[in-house]
Amino acid sequence: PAAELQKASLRLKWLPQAQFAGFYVAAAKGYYKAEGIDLTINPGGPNLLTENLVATGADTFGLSGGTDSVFAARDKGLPIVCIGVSHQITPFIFVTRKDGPVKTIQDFKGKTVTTWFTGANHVLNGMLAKEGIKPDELKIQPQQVSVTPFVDGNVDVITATYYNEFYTIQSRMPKDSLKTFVAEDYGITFPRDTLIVAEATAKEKPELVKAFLRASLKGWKDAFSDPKGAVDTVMAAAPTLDRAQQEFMLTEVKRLMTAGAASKNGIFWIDADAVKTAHDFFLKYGVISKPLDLAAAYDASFIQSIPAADRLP
Amino acid sequence: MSRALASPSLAVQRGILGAVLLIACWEGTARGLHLPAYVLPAVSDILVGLWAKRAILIDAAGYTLLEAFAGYGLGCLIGIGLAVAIALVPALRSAILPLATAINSVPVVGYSPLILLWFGIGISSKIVMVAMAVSFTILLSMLAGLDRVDRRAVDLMRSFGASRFGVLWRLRLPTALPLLLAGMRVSTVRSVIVAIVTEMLGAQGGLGWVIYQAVLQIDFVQVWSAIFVASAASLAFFGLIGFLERKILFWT
Amino acid sequence: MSSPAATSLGDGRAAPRSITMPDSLRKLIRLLLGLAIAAVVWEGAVLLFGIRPYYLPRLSTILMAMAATPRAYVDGFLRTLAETLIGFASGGAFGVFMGVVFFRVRALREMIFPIFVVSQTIPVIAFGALVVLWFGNTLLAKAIIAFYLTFFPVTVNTLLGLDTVDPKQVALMRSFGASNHQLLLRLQLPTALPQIFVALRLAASLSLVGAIVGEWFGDTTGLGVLLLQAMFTENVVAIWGALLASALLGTGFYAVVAAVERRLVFWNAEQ
Amino acid sequence: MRSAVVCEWPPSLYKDMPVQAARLPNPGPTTEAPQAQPKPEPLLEMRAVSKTFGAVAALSGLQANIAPGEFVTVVGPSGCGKSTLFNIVAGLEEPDAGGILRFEGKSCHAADLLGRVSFMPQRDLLFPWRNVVDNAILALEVEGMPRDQARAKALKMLPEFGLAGFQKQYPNQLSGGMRQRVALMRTFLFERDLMLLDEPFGALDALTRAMMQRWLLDVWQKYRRTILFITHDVDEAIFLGDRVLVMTARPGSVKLEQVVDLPRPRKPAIVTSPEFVRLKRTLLDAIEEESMKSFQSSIAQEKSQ
Amino acid sequence: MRSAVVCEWPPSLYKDMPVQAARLPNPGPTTEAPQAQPKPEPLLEMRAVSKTFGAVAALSGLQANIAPGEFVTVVGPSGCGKSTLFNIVAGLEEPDAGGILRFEGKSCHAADLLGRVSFMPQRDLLFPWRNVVDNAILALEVEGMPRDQARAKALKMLPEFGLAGFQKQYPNQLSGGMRQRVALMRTFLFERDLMLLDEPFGALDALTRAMMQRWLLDVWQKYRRTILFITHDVDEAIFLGDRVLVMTARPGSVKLEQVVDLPRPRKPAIVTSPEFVRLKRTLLDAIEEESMKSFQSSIAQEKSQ
Ligand SMILES: Nc1ncnc2c1ncn2[C@@H]1O[C@H](COP(=O)(O)OP(=O)(O)OP(=O)(O)O)[C@@H](O)[C@H]1O
Ligand SMILES: Nc1ncnc2c1ncn2[C@@H]1O[C@H](COP(=O)(O)OP(=O)(O)OP(=O)(O)O)[C@@H](O)[C@H]1O
Ligand SMILES: [Mg+2]
Ligand SMILES: [Mg+2]
Repeated sequence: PAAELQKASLRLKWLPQAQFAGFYVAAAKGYYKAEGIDLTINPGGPNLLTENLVATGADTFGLSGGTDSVFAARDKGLPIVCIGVSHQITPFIFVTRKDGPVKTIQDFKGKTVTTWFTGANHVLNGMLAKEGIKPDELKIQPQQVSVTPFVDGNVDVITATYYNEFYTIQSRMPKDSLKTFVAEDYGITFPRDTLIVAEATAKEKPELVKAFLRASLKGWKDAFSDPKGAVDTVMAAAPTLDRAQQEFMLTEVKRLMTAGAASKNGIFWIDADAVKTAHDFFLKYGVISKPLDLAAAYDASFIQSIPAADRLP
Repeated sequence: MSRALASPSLAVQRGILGAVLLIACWEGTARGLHLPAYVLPAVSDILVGLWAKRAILIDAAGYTLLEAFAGYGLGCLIGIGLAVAIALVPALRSAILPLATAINSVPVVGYSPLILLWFGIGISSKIVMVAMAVSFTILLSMLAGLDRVDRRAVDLMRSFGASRFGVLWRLRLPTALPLLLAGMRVSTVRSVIVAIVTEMLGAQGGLGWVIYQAVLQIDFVQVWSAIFVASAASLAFFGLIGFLERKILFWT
Repeated sequence: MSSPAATSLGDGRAAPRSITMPDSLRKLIRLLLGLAIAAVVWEGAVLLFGIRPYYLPRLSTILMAMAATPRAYVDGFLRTLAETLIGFASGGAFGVFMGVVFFRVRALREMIFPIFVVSQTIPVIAFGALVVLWFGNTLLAKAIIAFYLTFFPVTVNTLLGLDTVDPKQVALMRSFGASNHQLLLRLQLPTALPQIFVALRLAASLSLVGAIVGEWFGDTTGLGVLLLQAMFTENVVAIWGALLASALLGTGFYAVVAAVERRLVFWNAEQ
Repeated sequence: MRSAVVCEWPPSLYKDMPVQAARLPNPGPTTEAPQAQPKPEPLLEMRAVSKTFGAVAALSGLQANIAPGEFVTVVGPSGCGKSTLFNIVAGLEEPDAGGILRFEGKSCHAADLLGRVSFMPQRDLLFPWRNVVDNAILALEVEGMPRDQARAKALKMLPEFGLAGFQKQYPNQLSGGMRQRVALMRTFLFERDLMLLDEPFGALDALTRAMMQRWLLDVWQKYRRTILFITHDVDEAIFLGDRVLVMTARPGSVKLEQVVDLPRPRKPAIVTSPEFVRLKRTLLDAIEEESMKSFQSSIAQEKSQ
Repeated sequence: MRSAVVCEWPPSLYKDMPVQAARLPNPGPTTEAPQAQPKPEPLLEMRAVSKTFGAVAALSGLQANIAPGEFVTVVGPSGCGKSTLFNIVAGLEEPDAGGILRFEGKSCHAADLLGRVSFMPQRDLLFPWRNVVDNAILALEVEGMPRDQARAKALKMLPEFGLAGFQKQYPNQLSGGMRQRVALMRTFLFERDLMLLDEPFGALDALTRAMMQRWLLDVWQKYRRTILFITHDVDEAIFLGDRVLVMTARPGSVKLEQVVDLPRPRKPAIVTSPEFVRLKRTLLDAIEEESMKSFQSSIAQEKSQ
């Protein structure tokens, strides 16, 4: 009965799109209600920080930037805990023209590279560091909302997410004219799209957190098994989206969410090794000021408490 | 607005009293309720942060003001130019005015996606946005000023044998100045805000960019420091044009 | 006085009673004709000059895209309209109220008015996140941003308008034995009304800006959401769709405020 | 109806015939020729009235009596304090300490006079958002009379003021003369024994003005209110007044009280009659002496700025 | 310097003595009393001049001649087309086809007169951003004279216009009478044979106005330009003019041409002289007949709106 439903909200990191399909499917199919949660999905936006909204209690759950933003928030003393990781591998890739001057990462030197300073820059820095290149050896610029400068040849290397910009680029340039650089090829993984709750929630309402995870998992599994239906659900929330792009997005997101440790342990798995590697890297490059208590920041107990069968895609 | 600000010393004292009370309330709330910085930092913390990051903030303010000035200048030129063109060739009025009104009926921020896509996230998109925001106000105030001219004064000039251009130069432009300058004064604050708002959607520098970065780094003291600087920059710009206005319009 | 002036969107600033039916009809026809010409020019220019759809899509493409998902635009339009109206109404009322308070109590005016001025130099978007933090993802949060942008010009103009009251008229009223209350209602507010409406017309545009910007802070429906979404998926057609919708909202709201002004401030028309 | 009004107005301005008091019931006192009767107790008495604004002495030791039903005109150089005098009598300003003000036989403060005299300022000061009737009933509304009742009362008076059929017009649709008549009607409707008219025709052109003067005499002769009337125009002062007060240059006081012993009703042609011209000569001499003073002092002041 | 000016101005208004023509060289024609000599060829001739604005006929078949050096005043009811007449003579409006306009003996279009007569509109229309001198030289600047030269010329004329020492003042620092003198100076500096003054003193109070009238006669007597002068005030028309044109109600034409055979220089006291009063009577009768017409037609029009 409705009276027993517990009110809660999920703050996304961006506006409704297939990147968040599982949550929308779970809500549409009543999985949250079945778990006793009356969930409101709040989209994000530019200049909104999920960590902040969750820490202050404005929202119960959050799908925030990634491991990097969780570290930064903990470093600043925001009382949040990560309860699951969505994208197991780095969603960013660096794209260049096949027939262009950049053949290897060493060729980045002296070239114009654009990237976002919202997390992707750390990936770039990490890859450069592995290759022994200093950031000031190339021209790193903030990246536009548009891929046009790259398409027009004014930029040598551009940052893209597998699921969004890469699609736009491919739709405006011949597919086989592109060459990509992938972080994992350089031994780096920055898991992103982290699920977070306030410390107080984790401590006082563990059942709520588990219920939320259970329902979300069901939603995502449904989304993966019926992508067309899932895109329908998303587009009901945001009807002006481009269907083909959303279907592409869901395919890519599925790949990111089920890659790596998730293939064995299931969706939202927290890969402690990957987290530790990322933490050490951020510490080394001064993104965070001091070592963090990783066990406190990443609480895998909630996701682990769910039977493996329910987690596996 | 300027009249309300430029009052005798009792008014100034009261103004200072008001400001002090506001700051005291803010400081008291933040400290008394132990609000974390990400909810509301104390004024003293903001000022300390401002001082610590002054180099960055001054750079950013310079960048933003550059955009605002350039866009403001461009917007004024466009607005004045169109108004003068309409004054010299009245047939243009029915062509330009409806178009300008239609363009202006969409809030400026609505254009930001298009402008960012067309002009990139560099300085040019900010300049274009500011120019768009400013030019319409200037066009309207300049036109109102030019139209305000006394018909009889125009007749007087014509009776002296003055040409259309002579009437414009010696009579209509000076007549339009008070309204034009009032429009220019109001547009100053707007130009800075539009520059900052556009920066937040994508930029390579400036106060909006600093605010955006600070939000991502969860550095709310810096967010507020940048807001303080933005506010001070706007006030300075406003004051500058207000000062010029009083200098130029000695006769009013 | 009999025929409602609200039907005319044109620039006729004549007193309402002079608007006859054929007159407003002619204006409507002229308006529609103007729109039709603009549409043809748009469509023709894109085809003729081969403008890349990335810069300017054909009008028909945009309209078709809008027609494909009418609900999104209708819902967005209504939601933004609601936020705009709430912000406008509350901002307007508060603005007039503060104007009267500042006019009556000089000390308050001198203490608080400068703070109002400074507050207007703060870019809304900078503390939009705070508003969401404090008021959540509600309609109220957007309306508050619209309110914030709206009240100040109204306060300033109310004050300006009240300041222009002729002391001779005040003396006349006092010689009739009028109380302060009668003075305010029968003389001062009516005198300030033209100025107040100048600000309200401005506020009509500003409250829409506030609503759209407010929607950038994590909202589900609204023209601002449509704009933002289109921008970050580089969907130029959708950007233009949202732009056209907000143009319609902006122009329509402005026209309504202007029509109300013509009706209420009829005496100012011929001066 | 409409064409009838055109004939009715102006009723007798150019016919030079006596006003027929029988045409409408006469609500005012019925004294037919106040200057011919023994003077009753003054309605308004001022003695040693002075008024200083900061460093500027506007009035100094002014003394004057106004009898009930009298039409007194006031002339004097610009800036001599005429409006200040009116503001005091209307209750808007207090005179300096020491001045004595008696109204209806009782000594009083200026503020006591608020709402007790009907005051018409120099400009018509009509409210542009009120139509003719609503402007006329402004004072009645302030007094608290219900609108309907006030309107009914005003409507009855419209024809006399040459405004029949114009009740729904707004001020911006009226000519200067008509606006002035609306303002006068507003003053008349505020039924007080003393009316103060501060250059009511100053803004009108000379011809409209002449017509309004004759019409005012016409109306006054019917209602017989006491009128104190400021003007710059000597012809106007003589043509209208029972008595002309000439004021000195600033600080103002009464320089000359000239009784105008021209018979009433006065015809327009009277302005070229020998008695009129003689009075005009006397007054012009007095005024010129004063205005020369104030003119030179103002030039000296301008130069020293 | 400064106190000297106070004595110099007003130079002879109250002294009733003849103007000493020797005081300054006289640049105008030297005819001493134009109306006494055989009439020279007219400077301006108008025949059958009409002007229609849409449905409104402002002028209809107007005919008049103005002799060189003559001071002609024009009176007529409000709205009878006086300003329209001036606009035509100033070249600002073309008369309807059929009207004949001759200036300096040559037939011409109205537009040909642009820049050939000096025109002073009713209000002073000083530019608030120009000081006294720069306002005065406006017309010279438009003509193309270098500023320095124009200023030097204007500075020499200041004392005569009672403006010595005021050259740097801005209009908002001047009294109404002074502003009017600056406007007159601007008109005088635009040296054309014919001057058109459209109610130049209409906005002044009666006393300042009287002073300005006498001063204008003084200046005119020295420069002897031809003047066409509109006024509402019959006293003013007689006091100033060699000839008074009374216009009919709209559509305007000349109803009466009254030669004023009063000797010059005229003293202020002349307004009460029997000849003056006789002229006034004649003119008033003519005007009243006309203004009655225009008044009634305007009421009829207002009613029919
Ligand atoms: N409230 C005031 N404060 C200061 N000075 C004042 C005030 N009211 C009037 N005065 C001064 O008092 C003098 C007399 O003014 P007042 O208006 O009574 O003159 P007036 O005779 O009515 O002049 P006018 O004929 O021009 O209307 C003037 O010098 C004026 O500047
Ligand atoms: N440009 C115009 N368009 C239409 N009608 C006009 C125009 N100029 C003047 N009129 C009309 O022509 C008539 C004469 O106007 P004009 O200004 O010449 O009168 P006037 O004698 O100068 O009046 P006043 O004494 O009030 O100044 C008026 O009825 C006026 O409304
Ligand atoms: Mg006065
Ligand atoms: Mg005129």
